Amino acid sequence: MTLVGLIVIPFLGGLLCWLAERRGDRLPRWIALGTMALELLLTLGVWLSHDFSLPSPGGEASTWAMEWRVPWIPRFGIEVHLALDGLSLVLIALTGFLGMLAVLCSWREIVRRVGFFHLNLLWILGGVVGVFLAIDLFLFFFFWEMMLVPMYFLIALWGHSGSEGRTRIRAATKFFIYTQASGLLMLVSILGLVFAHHAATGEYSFSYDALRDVTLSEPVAMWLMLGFFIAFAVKLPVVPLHGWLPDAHAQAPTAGSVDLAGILLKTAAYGMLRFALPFFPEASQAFAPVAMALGVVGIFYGAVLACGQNDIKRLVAYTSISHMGFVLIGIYAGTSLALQGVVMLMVAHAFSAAGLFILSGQLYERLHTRDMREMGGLWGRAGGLSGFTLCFVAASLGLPGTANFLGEFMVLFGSFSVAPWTVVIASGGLVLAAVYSLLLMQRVHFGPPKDSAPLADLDGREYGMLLGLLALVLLFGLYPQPLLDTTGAAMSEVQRLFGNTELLDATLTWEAS
Amino acid sequence: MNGVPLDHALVLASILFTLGLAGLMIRRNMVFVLMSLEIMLNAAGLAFIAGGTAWGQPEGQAMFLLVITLAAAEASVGLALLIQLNQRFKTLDTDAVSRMRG
Amino acid sequence: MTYLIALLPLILVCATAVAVMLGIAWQRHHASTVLTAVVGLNLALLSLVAVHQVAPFETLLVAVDGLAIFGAVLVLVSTLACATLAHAYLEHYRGPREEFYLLLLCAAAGGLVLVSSRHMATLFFGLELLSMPLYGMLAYAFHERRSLEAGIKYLVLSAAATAFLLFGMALAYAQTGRLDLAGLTAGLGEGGGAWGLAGAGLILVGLGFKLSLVPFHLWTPDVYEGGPGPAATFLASASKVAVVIVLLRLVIESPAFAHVGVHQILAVLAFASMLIGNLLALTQANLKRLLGYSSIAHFGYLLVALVVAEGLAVETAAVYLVMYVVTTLGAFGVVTLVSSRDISGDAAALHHYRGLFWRRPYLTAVLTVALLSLAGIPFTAGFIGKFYIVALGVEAGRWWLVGGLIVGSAIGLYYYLRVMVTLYLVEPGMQRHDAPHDWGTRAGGVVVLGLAALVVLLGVYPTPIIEWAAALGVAHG
Amino acid sequence: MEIAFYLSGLVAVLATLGVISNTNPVHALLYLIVSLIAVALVFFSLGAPFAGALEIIVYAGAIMVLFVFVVMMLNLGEAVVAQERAWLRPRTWLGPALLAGVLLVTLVGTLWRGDIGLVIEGETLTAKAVGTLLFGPWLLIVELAAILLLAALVTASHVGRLRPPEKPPTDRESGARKEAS
Amino acid sequence: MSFLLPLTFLLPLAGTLLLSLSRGRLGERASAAIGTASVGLSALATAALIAGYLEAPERQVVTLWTWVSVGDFQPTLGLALDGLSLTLLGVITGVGLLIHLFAAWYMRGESGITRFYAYMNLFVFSMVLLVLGDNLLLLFLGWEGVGLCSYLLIGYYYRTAANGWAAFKAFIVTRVGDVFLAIGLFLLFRELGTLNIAQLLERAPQLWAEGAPTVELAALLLLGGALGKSAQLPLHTWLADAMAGPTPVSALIHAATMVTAGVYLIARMHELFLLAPDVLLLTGVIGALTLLAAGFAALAQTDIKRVLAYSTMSQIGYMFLALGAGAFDAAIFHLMTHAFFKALLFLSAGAVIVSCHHEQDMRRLGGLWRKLPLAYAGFVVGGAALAALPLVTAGFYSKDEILWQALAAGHGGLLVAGLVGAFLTSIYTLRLIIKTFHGEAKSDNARHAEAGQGLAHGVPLIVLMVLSTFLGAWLTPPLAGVLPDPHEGSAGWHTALEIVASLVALGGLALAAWLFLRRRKWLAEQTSQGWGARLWRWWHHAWGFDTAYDRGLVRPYWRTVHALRSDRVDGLFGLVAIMVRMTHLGLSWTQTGKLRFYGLSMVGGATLVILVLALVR
Repeated sequence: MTLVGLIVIPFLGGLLCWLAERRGDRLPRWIALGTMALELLLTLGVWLSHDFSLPSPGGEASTWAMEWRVPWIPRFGIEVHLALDGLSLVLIALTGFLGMLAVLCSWREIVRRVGFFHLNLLWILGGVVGVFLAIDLFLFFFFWEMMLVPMYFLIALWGHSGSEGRTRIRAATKFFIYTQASGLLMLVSILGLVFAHHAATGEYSFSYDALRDVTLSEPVAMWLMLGFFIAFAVKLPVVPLHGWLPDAHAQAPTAGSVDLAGILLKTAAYGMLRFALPFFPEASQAFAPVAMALGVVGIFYGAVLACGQNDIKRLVAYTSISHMGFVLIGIYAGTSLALQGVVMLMVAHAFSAAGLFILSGQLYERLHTRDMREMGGLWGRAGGLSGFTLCFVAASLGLPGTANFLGEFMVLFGSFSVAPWTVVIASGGLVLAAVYSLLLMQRVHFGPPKDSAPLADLDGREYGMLLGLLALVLLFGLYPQPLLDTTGAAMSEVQRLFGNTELLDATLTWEAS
Repeated sequence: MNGVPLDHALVLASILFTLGLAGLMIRRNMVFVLMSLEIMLNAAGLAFIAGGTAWGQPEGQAMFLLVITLAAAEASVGLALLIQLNQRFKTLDTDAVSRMRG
Repeated sequence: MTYLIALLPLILVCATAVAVMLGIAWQRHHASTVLTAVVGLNLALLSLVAVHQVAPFETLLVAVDGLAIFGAVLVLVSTLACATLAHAYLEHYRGPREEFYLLLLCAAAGGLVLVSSRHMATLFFGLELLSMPLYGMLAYAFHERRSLEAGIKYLVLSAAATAFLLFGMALAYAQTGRLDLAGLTAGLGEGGGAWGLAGAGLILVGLGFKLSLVPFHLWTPDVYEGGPGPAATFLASASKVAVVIVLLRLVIESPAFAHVGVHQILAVLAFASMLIGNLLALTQANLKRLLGYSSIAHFGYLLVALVVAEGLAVETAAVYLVMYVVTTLGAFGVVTLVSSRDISGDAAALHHYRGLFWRRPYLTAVLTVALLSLAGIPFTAGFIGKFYIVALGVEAGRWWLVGGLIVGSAIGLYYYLRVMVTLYLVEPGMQRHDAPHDWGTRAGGVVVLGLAALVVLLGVYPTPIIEWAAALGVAHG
Repeated sequence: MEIAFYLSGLVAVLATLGVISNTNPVHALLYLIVSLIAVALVFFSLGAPFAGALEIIVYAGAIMVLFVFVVMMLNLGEAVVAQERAWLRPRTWLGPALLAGVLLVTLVGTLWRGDIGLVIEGETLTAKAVGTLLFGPWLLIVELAAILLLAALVTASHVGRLRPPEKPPTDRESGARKEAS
Repeated sequence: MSFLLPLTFLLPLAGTLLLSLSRGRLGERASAAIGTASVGLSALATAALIAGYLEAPERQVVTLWTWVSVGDFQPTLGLALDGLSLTLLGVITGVGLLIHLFAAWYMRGESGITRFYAYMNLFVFSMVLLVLGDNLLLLFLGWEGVGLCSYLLIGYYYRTAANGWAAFKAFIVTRVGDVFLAIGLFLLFRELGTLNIAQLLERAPQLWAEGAPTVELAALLLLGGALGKSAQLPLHTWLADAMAGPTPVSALIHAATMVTAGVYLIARMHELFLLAPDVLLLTGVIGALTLLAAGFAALAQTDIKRVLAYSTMSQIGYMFLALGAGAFDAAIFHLMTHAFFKALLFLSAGAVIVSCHHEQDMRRLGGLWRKLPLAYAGFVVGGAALAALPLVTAGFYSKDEILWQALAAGHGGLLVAGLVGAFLTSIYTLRLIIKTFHGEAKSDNARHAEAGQGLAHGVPLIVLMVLSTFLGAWLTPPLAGVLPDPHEGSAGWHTALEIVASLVALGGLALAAWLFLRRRKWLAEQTSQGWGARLWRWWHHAWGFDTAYDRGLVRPYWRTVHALRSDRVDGLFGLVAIMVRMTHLGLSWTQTGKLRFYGLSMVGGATLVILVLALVR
């Protein structure tokens, strides 16, 4: 029931917020904050009370730490089947934490229709938690698509109205259409899998375990895998399917950007780890070179475009694309080190991107612009804000000591043994990461000030949020082992299913080159 | 060979039907449009009669009866609308009722 | 006796119609007319329980079986919703109001006949009985130009479609000498024969027109826009349901059309309807027109079931119909309620709805849910429907149709979202078409809220409907 | 009998052509009546005298009289004829006519190809047979026809009103309502 | 004793945290006190460690905790202390302390002192971690950390955009080297399954024969990292621009410590390099080339700090040369002495600059030796050491050791390059002193120079002066057992070389004196026209590397950025949207509202249906 609670809490909290709107603006905020805090506490409680260490050696026994299932649509063997392992736990905890941040960072920013705003915010989070918990594919898809709606509203109604008045709606629509249409592809793939299972056993089932064992012919597996991949690739996002992301980020309110970058993108990586790889190990392996190549392209494309942006939030958005390129490489490298690195990088990116978006939001509150050409020389004016920007920029460029460094390097270390050339090229992205990150510093905080009046310094709420984030970035950068131990079992399961065969004969060993 | 081949009767019906269709597509005057509809329904009736007599069954004629009923009902409603059209638009031009488009 | 029980719903509806007529003749009274109509429809709905006991029951003309009962439920529910909505809508109409219910009941009777028809005569007459009152309903507010225009367009084109249908029937009849579907099927045999095929094609044209499939769709937006709210609602729900059911019988249950060519044509029509319907709606600024275009696309989706015509097809069609009807009723219901203040032109332009949320949050929530459902987003009934269609397409390997559905829904999202976000945008302080303040406690409001709740409920827990539909699928598959 | 069929068929076609090409509504109506009577003759020749009689009585009689009545009521005069002539340009009718031609060719082609060799002997099918059918197994349809006619009647009577209903509520009134809400 | 080791970096870290979390509440003095004290305590801890080590020279390892543990990947937060790291540790904390102290004088009255000291402490922290890390990942942490601090401190005067860009450049260029280092790490980990330095060095010879391609490649990649950090060809361009930072920063980071990290890395991994003789030779060649190239560039500079910057490159070139010759201990020895005298030179330059109201163009200075005696003394002593004045300077001993080792290892080419370099060094050093301190004061700033006062100003200069003399050369790094023993050679040859080297250095000084004191006019003419001017400009721009990089890499990159900035790939999807819209418009056109047209469409559709049915049998 805890699992149901995890999903239901945000939804109920959201409704409460809406109802509480009549009693003023503060109540919804506190309710939302409390809800997310409860979610986080519940998750931490689960973490403390369960053992996430390696699964039983047989491997066949259930790898879930908690499980909950009831029939839902018996006609197709669809169940409400929730399960939790280390990976989902970590991501849910992340959701809870970033949810709190999202509530906090909109404390001042959102002043219109506060209750409805928090309804949407919490429903997104509820949907995301659902995605992380559902292992019935129908249910997974259900949450996968459902969470788009409140996100759409968040961007369309509370977004920043760019230059022309309607761009936020355009951005929201673009986001929605990209993800929904690709989601349908995934639905097609899911159904293909289900019918293949039906053909083999005569039973309909959407259950994870049943579908994982379906044997498919090679081309069919490839096509179905592509369906999953495209859906996840849009969400991750993988170049060239990334078009929605910069727009959505740039126009979304801070809380929306935080959630988008921090959690929503992670659902895609989660999906790949949980579904795409275990369901189609052979096809995924055959596809791995392409996926890795796409990852490399993403790294560079995102980085180059980040350099060209004038809008600070767009810049951060493109950096997300670049970072997710590393995630993609790590996922398809499939060694346990790389996979653990992926988890690490996901968590780290959630923190650093959230930090940067919160900072952008705070800059926007102070300067009423996101255009970096209007900024410059803020170091002396913005007080602690600049210092924090520096820290998060450093995290974003993968400075050792931050969790991002560990994530990226574990991915690269882990992938090097299977795809050395990919890693070598991808490492070039580290330089570009430095370029765009420092460019941000340079353009915003360095240079001659445009105005000498000091800006409002960070207040306690802002300072606390950023310091908390930073502390986590450093904590996971220096002492990540609890996190890694939590996800270790889940990742080794993925690795067992996916990565045991010899990968990529084509990759050249050094001796041969 | 004694009697009319069924396909000849059906060809006749087809010709009448297509003529009615042509009228429907060509004429702008609502009166003519309604007349064309009557022609088409009549042609369908003819086809039923032909089928019915060919098979020696009364069903064809029964269907024809239904068609006539429909034609009458349709004509009455159509003409009522026509009168209303004339009253409101002061014309019988069907192109006049094209305010809704796009 | 069985015969009478089997036809009880039809008899009750007709009797109600007569009662309403007598009431009008005696003394006009809006409320009691509505009451009569609603009571009659509810009785008819209840009588379906009795019908269920005797089903399946067949005569030469009608087959009262599971499919018929299913269709009857949908038709009656739609009619009930229309009647309640009409009550809200006609409240402020100064002309005679009562005839509308009479026509509505007649049309419902036509729908009931159509869903149980197993004979060309009942098919034809049911269809006409459905359409004829609709001419009147659409042109009901004939002093309003759009309404008159809608009536005229629908009359002429529908009559032409009927002519096609009849000619097609005549050709099929000439080939086989049979008019009942079973006989027709037997007579046509495997190959079908040239006349039979041509007949089938023409029948398809006639029915395709009623379902507004591309390329017989052009009338749809105009008629939806022009017709008064309740009439358009009926046209979009009950009328389409009945036609789909009859097409289902023609194509699946007694495959009079078991021919490669027919299926190919259906596939092409489905594909074209999905894409063109959605494309047409893209920048539409009138909500009713938009819903019209959207219905074109939706019947394109639904047609996939008929194209596949095996396996899950009947089940899919049934589930989709339920989801579609509930959703459409909700959407049109809101439009009708919003327009009900003032019958001179329905409030259908999008700008009428700007910022509706901040004035009528619950009403807007209903419309939002309906739009989401039309777009096929989870948590709504529409998602289950779309899920079924995709499942069917995948099962049958109809990849083109699945692709069309995906592309179509992607395009569709654009305009559904556009409408949806309009509802929430800031109040511009402009003209306000608005539902009456107490709409929520009126019958129409309750119906609309109930529909929205149903949409969500079915989206979350569709099992009852699915089981019902699965039973139909077993019986008629 | 065959001669009668072909001759009256020819008449029907020619008269119908007259209907759709004539510019004067009254003349067109007369052509239509001719066409209907010709079709009635075809019915006779095919051995369906009951249908033929009905065709003349109901179609050529009742329905057409309705048309004539309306046309006279609307008093469509010379202006209409000129208008119709202006509308009937080749540019207007050529396309649709061609399309109709194609449809016709297709239909006729299909009919030729799929000929099943049935021949209409001209055996008379009496009204009795039809009546037995209608009031036997088809009774339901007859009842439905009644409802259909009722609907048509109501529609026609409602739509045919020449006096528009009273004005909708005035703005002042609705404004007051708004304030109340 | 093991608690002392973490203290060496925890104290500066504590300083950083204290300073950065103070949110601007600390005053100038408090900041300086905290900043200096933390390093001072760290230096004390180091002193204790040195004392302990001299007593019992054993390798100490302190593992704080396992950083990451995934399969084989088990890097720890572990510190290893041996003679090599101890030497570096001493330099870092010792010189660091002096520079911190000096900075208290130098930075007085500047805004953001707290920030400055926070960065400086962070730097010391990172640098200490770099040298203490017992695995390459931790080393990399320090490696990147010092890079960041370097970036921050170069861009310390953020109001001038150019400083920011200089910092940017420094970070990016070193980052390029870092990427090589990172790839080297990947490769080493894949091949050897560990990142622990001791284990690596133990396993490497077991796995690879000398000259095996893999080990050559690994060494090459490490070398790439070292080149970037130590500003060697071809990644040297950032160092001269890095002089935009405050002068103490240049002294600490860009002369004494950070830039020598490359030398440390290679010395630390020397066993790997010994397995890769080709790469080792390449190291020496690069060192030699840098030595010469930077020497010539230093000749043509006009900015005091840029002269020193090129001189630093050149001296590090010496160290690389030594590494290339296999004289690791000589390299480290030179590293140490270089840290002393170069820090001295920079601090003296800082004293001059502050005294002359931030004037650092030599053409606008001059005649300062009377006004700024302490700075002058610093320059003279430091310059002498730099030019390796025989016997009395620390620089002489270390440089001599390098040259001797090159000879002993049989690298004649390197030896010649070293001698030529020494000659050049003498010339530009003397030029620097003459131009700055002698002749006429050439600007108001120089005429109104005010000598620095106070302990913070004096003590560091004097201490460093002492260390730059032969006294400094007495501090022999305890490298025995850590690094391979120096080459043996005949003492006779050694003496001969010492004499030659001394003559070269003196000859250079003499030539410089003659040129810059006697033939100043002639020189000015030669360098202002014709080939002379071109050569001069070429040297002034340090052989045009910047321009080449700018044209070859930077501009194309920005062109790419501009070409792509509107996201062309997304634009392709935009095309789809446009197509959809066009189709929509086209289809909307069919909604004419005209009844006849609707009929037409219906008939058309019907015709098609019939036709298809007739054709498809």
